[in-house]
Amino acid sequence: MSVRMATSVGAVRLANPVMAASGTFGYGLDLIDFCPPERLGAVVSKGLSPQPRPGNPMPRIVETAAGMINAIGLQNIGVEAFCRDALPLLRARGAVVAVNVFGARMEEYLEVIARCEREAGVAAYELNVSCPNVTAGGMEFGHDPALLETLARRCREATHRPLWVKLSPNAPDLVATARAAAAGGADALTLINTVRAMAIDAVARRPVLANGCGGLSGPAVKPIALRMVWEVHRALPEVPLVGIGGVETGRDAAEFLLAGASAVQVGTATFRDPAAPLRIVAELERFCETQGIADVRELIGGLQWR
Amino acid sequence: MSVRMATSVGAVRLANPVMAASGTFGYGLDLIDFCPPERLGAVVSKGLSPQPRPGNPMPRIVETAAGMINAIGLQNIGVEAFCRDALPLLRARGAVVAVNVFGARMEEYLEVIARCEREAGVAAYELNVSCPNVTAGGMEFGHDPALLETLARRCREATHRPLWVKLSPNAPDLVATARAAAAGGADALTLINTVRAMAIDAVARRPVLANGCGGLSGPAVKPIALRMVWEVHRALPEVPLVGIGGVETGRDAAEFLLAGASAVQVGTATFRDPAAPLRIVAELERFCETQGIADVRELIGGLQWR
Amino acid sequence: MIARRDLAVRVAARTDLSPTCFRIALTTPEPLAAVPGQFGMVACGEGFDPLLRRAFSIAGVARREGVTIVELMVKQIGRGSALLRRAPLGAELRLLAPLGNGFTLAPGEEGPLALVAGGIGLPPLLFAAELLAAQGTAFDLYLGAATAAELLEVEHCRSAAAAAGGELVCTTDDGSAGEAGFVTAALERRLAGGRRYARALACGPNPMLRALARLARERGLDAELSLEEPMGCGVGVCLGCVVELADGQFVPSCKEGPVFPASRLAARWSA
Amino acid sequence: MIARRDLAVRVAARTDLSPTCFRIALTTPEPLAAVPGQFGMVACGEGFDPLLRRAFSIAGVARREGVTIVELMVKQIGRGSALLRRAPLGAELRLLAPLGNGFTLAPGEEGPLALVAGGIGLPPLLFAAELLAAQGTAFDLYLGAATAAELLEVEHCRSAAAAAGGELVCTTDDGSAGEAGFVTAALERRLAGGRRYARALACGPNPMLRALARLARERGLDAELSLEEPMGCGVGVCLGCVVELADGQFVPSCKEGPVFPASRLAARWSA
Ligand SMILES: Cc1cc2nc3c(=O)[nH]c(=O)nc-3n(C[C@H](O)[C@H](O)[C@H](O)COP(=O)(O)OP(=O)(O)OC[C@H]3O[C@@H](n4cnc5c(N)ncnc54)[C@H](O)[C@@H]3O)c2cc1C
Ligand SMILES: Cc1cc2nc3c(=O)[nH]c(=O)nc-3n(C[C@H](O)[C@H](O)[C@H](O)COP(=O)(O)OP(=O)(O)OC[C@H]3O[C@@H](n4cnc5c(N)ncnc54)[C@H](O)[C@@H]3O)c2cc1C
Ligand SMILES: Cc1cc2nc3c(=O)[nH]c(=O)nc-3n(C[C@H](O)[C@H](O)[C@H](O)COP(=O)(O)O)c2cc1C
Ligand SMILES: Cc1cc2nc3c(=O)[nH]c(=O)nc-3n(C[C@H](O)[C@H](O)[C@H](O)COP(=O)(O)O)c2cc1C
Ligand code: FES
Ligand code: FES
Repeated sequence: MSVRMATSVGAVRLANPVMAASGTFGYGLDLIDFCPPERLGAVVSKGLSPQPRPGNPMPRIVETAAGMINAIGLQNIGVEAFCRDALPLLRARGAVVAVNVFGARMEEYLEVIARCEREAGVAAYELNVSCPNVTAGGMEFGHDPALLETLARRCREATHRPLWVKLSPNAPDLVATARAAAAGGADALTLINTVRAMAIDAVARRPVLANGCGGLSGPAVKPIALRMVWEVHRALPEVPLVGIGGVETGRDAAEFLLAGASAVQVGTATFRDPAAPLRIVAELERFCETQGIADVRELIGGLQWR
Repeated sequence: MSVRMATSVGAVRLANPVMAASGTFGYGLDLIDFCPPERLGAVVSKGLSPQPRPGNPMPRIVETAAGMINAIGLQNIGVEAFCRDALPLLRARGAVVAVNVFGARMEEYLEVIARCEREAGVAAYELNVSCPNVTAGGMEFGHDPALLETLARRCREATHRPLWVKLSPNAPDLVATARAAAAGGADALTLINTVRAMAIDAVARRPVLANGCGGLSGPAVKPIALRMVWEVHRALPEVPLVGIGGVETGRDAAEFLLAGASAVQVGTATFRDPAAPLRIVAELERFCETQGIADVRELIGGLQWR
Repeated sequence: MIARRDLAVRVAARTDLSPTCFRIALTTPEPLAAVPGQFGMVACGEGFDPLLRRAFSIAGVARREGVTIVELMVKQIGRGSALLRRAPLGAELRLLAPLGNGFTLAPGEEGPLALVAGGIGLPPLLFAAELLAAQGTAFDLYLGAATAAELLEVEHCRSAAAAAGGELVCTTDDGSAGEAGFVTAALERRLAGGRRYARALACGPNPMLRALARLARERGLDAELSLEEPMGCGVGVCLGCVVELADGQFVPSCKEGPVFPASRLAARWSA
Repeated sequence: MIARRDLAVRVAARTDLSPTCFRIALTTPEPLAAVPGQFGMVACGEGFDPLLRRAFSIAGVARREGVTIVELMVKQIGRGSALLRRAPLGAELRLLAPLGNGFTLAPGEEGPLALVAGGIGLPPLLFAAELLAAQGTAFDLYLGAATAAELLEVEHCRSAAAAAGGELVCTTDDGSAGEAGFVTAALERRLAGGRRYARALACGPNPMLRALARLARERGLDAELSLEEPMGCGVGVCLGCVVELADGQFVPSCKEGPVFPASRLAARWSA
C-alpha cells in the first residue's frame, strides 16, 4: 500500500508532515548529508533577528532526564546573512522554508519580515514570541494575549505570506494566547516552544547554565506538548496547528497528528540522530501502512475522545 | 564528620529534610518494611476528602520518558478511616505526619481539617489545590489567586496547626498564586504538584488514560520543579518552601534545598524503589559529608546566583 | 505472610520458549519463598529508561547450595522485556518480591482443579501445577495460545499434568496445534461433557479471563483469576492497578490480588 | 573533507588504562578516515538515558581485513562513560564521525613539535604522535596527570616519542611519578632552557590549556589547542558548544574546532 504523505498547514503545502524545527537544524543546510531539506515537509530556520546576535555566555546547554535545557540566547547570523547565504541554496534545492522570526522589540519582527519579503522561497513566517529578552515592561510577547494580538496583526499587515505564531508553554493562559494570535491574523500556531526550567550544580552551588534558567526540550516534555496541542485544538478546531515537543519517532508524530496537529516539527531528536527528521518521515509512513491508513491526513485531529 | 540533618518547615521540626510525598506512600504504613515513617522527616498522607472516594476509571497511570502520568482521581479512604486506622499507628511510631487535604468544594477542606483537629499527631495540613474536580465556575482553586487566598484564610481560621499549600505548576501565575496562599495564612508552600499532560495510544486513537489527561511526575519534571522553587523563593524569600518533583537522589534533594526549599518530598521515586525516601536521606547526608557541610540547613537557599 | 524484599539478583540463564517468549532464571544468595500467583517487580535496567519496574509472575523458585533461583517467563512486548531479553548473563537486576496474594492451593486437597493458561499467563499456573503434583492434588492443565509456535513449555506442562494423573489440553486460536479455538471453549466442552472441577485457576489476557468468569458463573464453578492491570509500584501505594469488586470497591490488584475469586469481581467481568 | 557518517559500530575490545580510564575499540565494516584532533559522537546506550551522545576524540583508526577499528580512550565520569565501560563485547553502538577539524600535521614537516597532553586529553595527541613518527616529524611528548596511576599509556607514548627521536616528559601534580607539577611547567622549563618548537599541540583540561595559551603568547610559540566544550549535537546545529574568538565571534567548537590556534581565541584564554 502506498501512503499519501502530503499535508498542508493552512495554505502551506508540504510533501509530508515532518519539519525540522527552529534552532536544531541550523539554517537548513548543515545536515544536508543526513537530511536533505527538500525531502522534509519543511525546514524552519534558526530564529532570525535583524542584526546578528552573539547569544548567551557558556555553558548554554545541559542534559536532564530524557531532556535538555538550553539557553542559547538566540545566537544567529542575522536575517541579511540568511537571505544572502542560505536561502538561495535552500530555494535551489526546492526546500519549503519557514523563517523563524525573532525580535527584541516589535519593530524588529517587522524588520526581519520586511527583509525576507524581498526574497522568493519563503513559505511562511514563524514568530518566536517566547524569547527571554523582552519588551513591554518585562512581559514576554507570548505571555500577554493583547500584546501578542497586536504583534500578530502588525506582522500580518506586513506580508501576504502565511504567518505562524509559535506558542510558549509558559504562557499563563495557553488558549487565550492561541486565540489572540489567531485573532491577530495568524494562519497557524506552532506549539510548543521550550518549557522554562533550571538545572543546579549542587557542588558548585550554582545554576549549570550561565544564564541561570533555560528551556526544557526533548522526550521529557512530549506529554506536556501533546496535552497543549489537544487543548488548543479543542478550543480552536479551525486553526491549523504544528505540533512539536519531544517527537522522536514516527509514532510520536502520529500522536501529535491525532491530537490535532496538521504537521510536526522535530527538534532535540536531531541532536541524537542527525537523520531524525527524515527517519521520522519513513517511520510515520510505515505506521500508516501497518494501520491501513491511505492518507496521513486521516490522522489529523482523529483522537476519539469526548 | 557527623552532619546535622534536622531542619524545619516553619514551625514544623523535622529530623531530616526528606518527606514521603502525598499519593505515593499510601497512608504512611504501607512501606514500613522499607521506609519506617518515623525515620523520615515526615510522611504526607494520600489526599483525604471528607468521604471515601472511588477515584477514576482505569487505566489510571502510564509511563512516559523519564516520567509517568497519573489520573488516580484522588481515590482515598476518607478522613474518618484515616484518623481511625492509620493515624494512631503513625502517632505510636512517632512519625511526623502531614495530612494532605482535598475537597471538591471549600467546605470539604474545612471538614477534613475539622475532623483531624480532634486528633493528636497531625504536624501540618497540606492543601491540595490542584485537583481536576472543581468548584467556582470550572477554575481550580490553585489557579485563581483570589479564590486560593480565601481558601487558605478559611483553613487558617479553622486550625492553629501549620498550614501548607501545595502549588500547581499549571497555575497561570505561579508567584501570584504563592503570594495569595501566603497572604491567606499559609505557613509554607509545597511545590510542585504534577504537570498536566497527556499520552496517546496512536493505534487505538485514544488517550491512554481513561481520564484523557493526567499529571506528569518523575525525573522528567525535575528541571521545571527546580525552576519554580527558585522562582518562588526569589519572590518570597521569607516563606518556607517544600520542594518536590523528580527527586530521585540525595543530590537532587540538595539541588532543591539550594534553590530555596527547607525540605523535599519524594514521590514517584518510591515506585521505582520502595526505600527511596530513606535512601535519599542517607545520600543527602553523605553528600553533605563529602562537601564538608556540617548542617544540612546550610544548603537552604544557598544557590549563588543573582 | 512471606516478607517481601528488594533483592539484588543476577541473570543466571535464559532460554527461548517461542518466537516472542523466553524463560529467565535470576539468582540471589538471599532466601526467597513464594506461592503460585505471586509476582515480582523487576527493575529491567539501570537509569530512567524505562522508569518503572515491570511486573512478572513467579514461575518457580528453588534454593540450591545457598543460592535462590527465581524463574520468570517473559513475553517481549516493549522496552523492559527487551532489556531482559538482552541483559548479559551475570548482569545485576533488582527484584522486589514476593508480591500479591497467590492462588489457593490447599495441601491435601483432592481436586481435581482446572488450570487455565492463556499465552504468557502460563507462569503462575506452571508453578501451581508443579506444587499440586507434589502435594497430590489432581488437575487438568488447559494451555491456549494464538498459534502452535506460541504454546509454551508443552513438554514441561505435559509431564506436570501426567504426574498428577491429569490431562494437558492444548488449544490454538488458529488450529495449528491441539484443539482449534479458545482455551475457555475447550474447558467448556469438557464441562458440558460432564467433567467436574473443585475449582478453576486461570491467568491470561483479559478477554480470556472474562470468558472464564462468565463460564464459571453459568456453571457454578469456583474460579480464581490472576489479573494483569498496569502497575506503577506493585506495593499498593500508587493506586494505579485497581480492580472493581462486586461491592463497588476499587482495590489495588497488586496487594489484594493479583488473584481474585471470579465471584468477587464486579459484574462486568462476567457479563 | 572526509565525509562524516553515522556508523553502527561494535565494541570489539576494552582495556583498563588507569583506575578511571580505559581504551575501547569499536569496529565497523564501513571505511572511516580521521585526522588527530577529530572526534566522534557516541550513542553510549539505547533509549533516552542518557539522551544525548557523548564526544570522544579519536585515538586512532585502522583498517584491517575489511574492518575499520576506531580506538577511543575514555575517562569514566558519568552515565555515558559508565555505559561504555560496561557494554558487553559485541554490543552495538552508534558513532557519528569524523567530526571537527583536527590538528595541523603537515607531511614532511621537520618539527620539532611539542605535544602536550593533560589527563584524558591524551587520545588526539597519541594519535598525532603515531602519525608524526610515521611521517618523520620530530616531537617531544609531554604527558601530565594528577598522579602516577593516572598517567595513561606511558609505554606507548614513550615508544612513539622515541621513534621520532624525541623525548617523553611525564609529570604528575603530586610528584608521584615523573616531574612534579603541571605539564605546562615542564614545557616552560624546557623552553626556558633553550628548547625550541615549531608548534605546540595540546589537549587537556581548560586550566591547562589556558596556562599553555599564556605560555605560548609570552614565548611567541604557535600553539593549537583542542578544546572540550559541552556538546549537544557535535555537528554545528545546536550552538551549545561555542567558543569566543579574538574577533568577538562565537563559533561552534564542534565545527570550527575542536582545535583552535591559541592566537585565534578570545584574550581571556591567555589572560
Ligand atoms: C501481576 C502481573 C504479572 C505479570 N506477569 C507476567 C509474566 O509472567 N510474564 C510476562 O511476560 N508478562 C507479565 N506481566 C505483564 C508485564 O508486566 C508487561 O508485559 C510488561 O510490563 C511489559 O513491559 P515492557 O517494558 O516490555 O513493555 P511496555 O513498553 O511497558 O509496553 C509496550 C506496549 O505494550 C503495551 N502493554 C504493556 N503491558 C501489556 C500487557 N500486559 N499486555 C499487552 N500489552 C501491554 C503497552 O501499553 C505498550 O503499548 C504481568 C503483569 C502483571 C500486572
Ligand atoms: C571534542 C571533545 C572530545 C572529547 N574527547 C574525550 C576523550 O577522548 N575521552 C574522554 O574520556 N572524554 C572526552 N571528552 C569529554 C567527554 O565528552 C565527557 O567526559 C563525557 O561526555 C562524559 O559523559 P558522561 O555521560 O560519562 O558524564 P556526564 O553524566 O555527562 O557528566 C557527569 C558529570 O561530569 C561533568 N562533566 C561532564 N563532562 C565533563 C568533562 N569533560 N570534564 C569534567 N567534568 C565533566 C558533568 O557536568 C556532570 O556533572 C571530549 C569532549 C569533547 C567536547
Ligand atoms: C538548542 C535549541 C535552540 C532552539 N532555538 C530556537 C529558536 O531559535 N527559535 C524557536 O522558535 N525555537 C527554538 N528552539 C525550540 C525548538 O524549536 C522546539 O520548540 C523545542 O525544542 C521543543 O521541541 P523538541 O522537544 O523536539 O526539541 C530551540 C531549541 C533548542 C533545543
Ligand atoms: C500516583 C500519584 C498520586 C498522587 N496523589 C497525590 C495526592 O493525593 N495529593 C497530592 O497533593 N499530590 C499527589 N500526587 C503528586 C505528588 O505528591 C507529587 O507532587 C508529584 O508526583 C511530583 O513529585 P514526584 O516527581 O516526586 O512524583 C500524586 C502523584 C502520583 C504520581
Ligand atoms: S501497582 Fe501501585 S497500587 Fe498496585
Ligand atoms: S555541539 Fe551542537 S553546535 Fe557544537
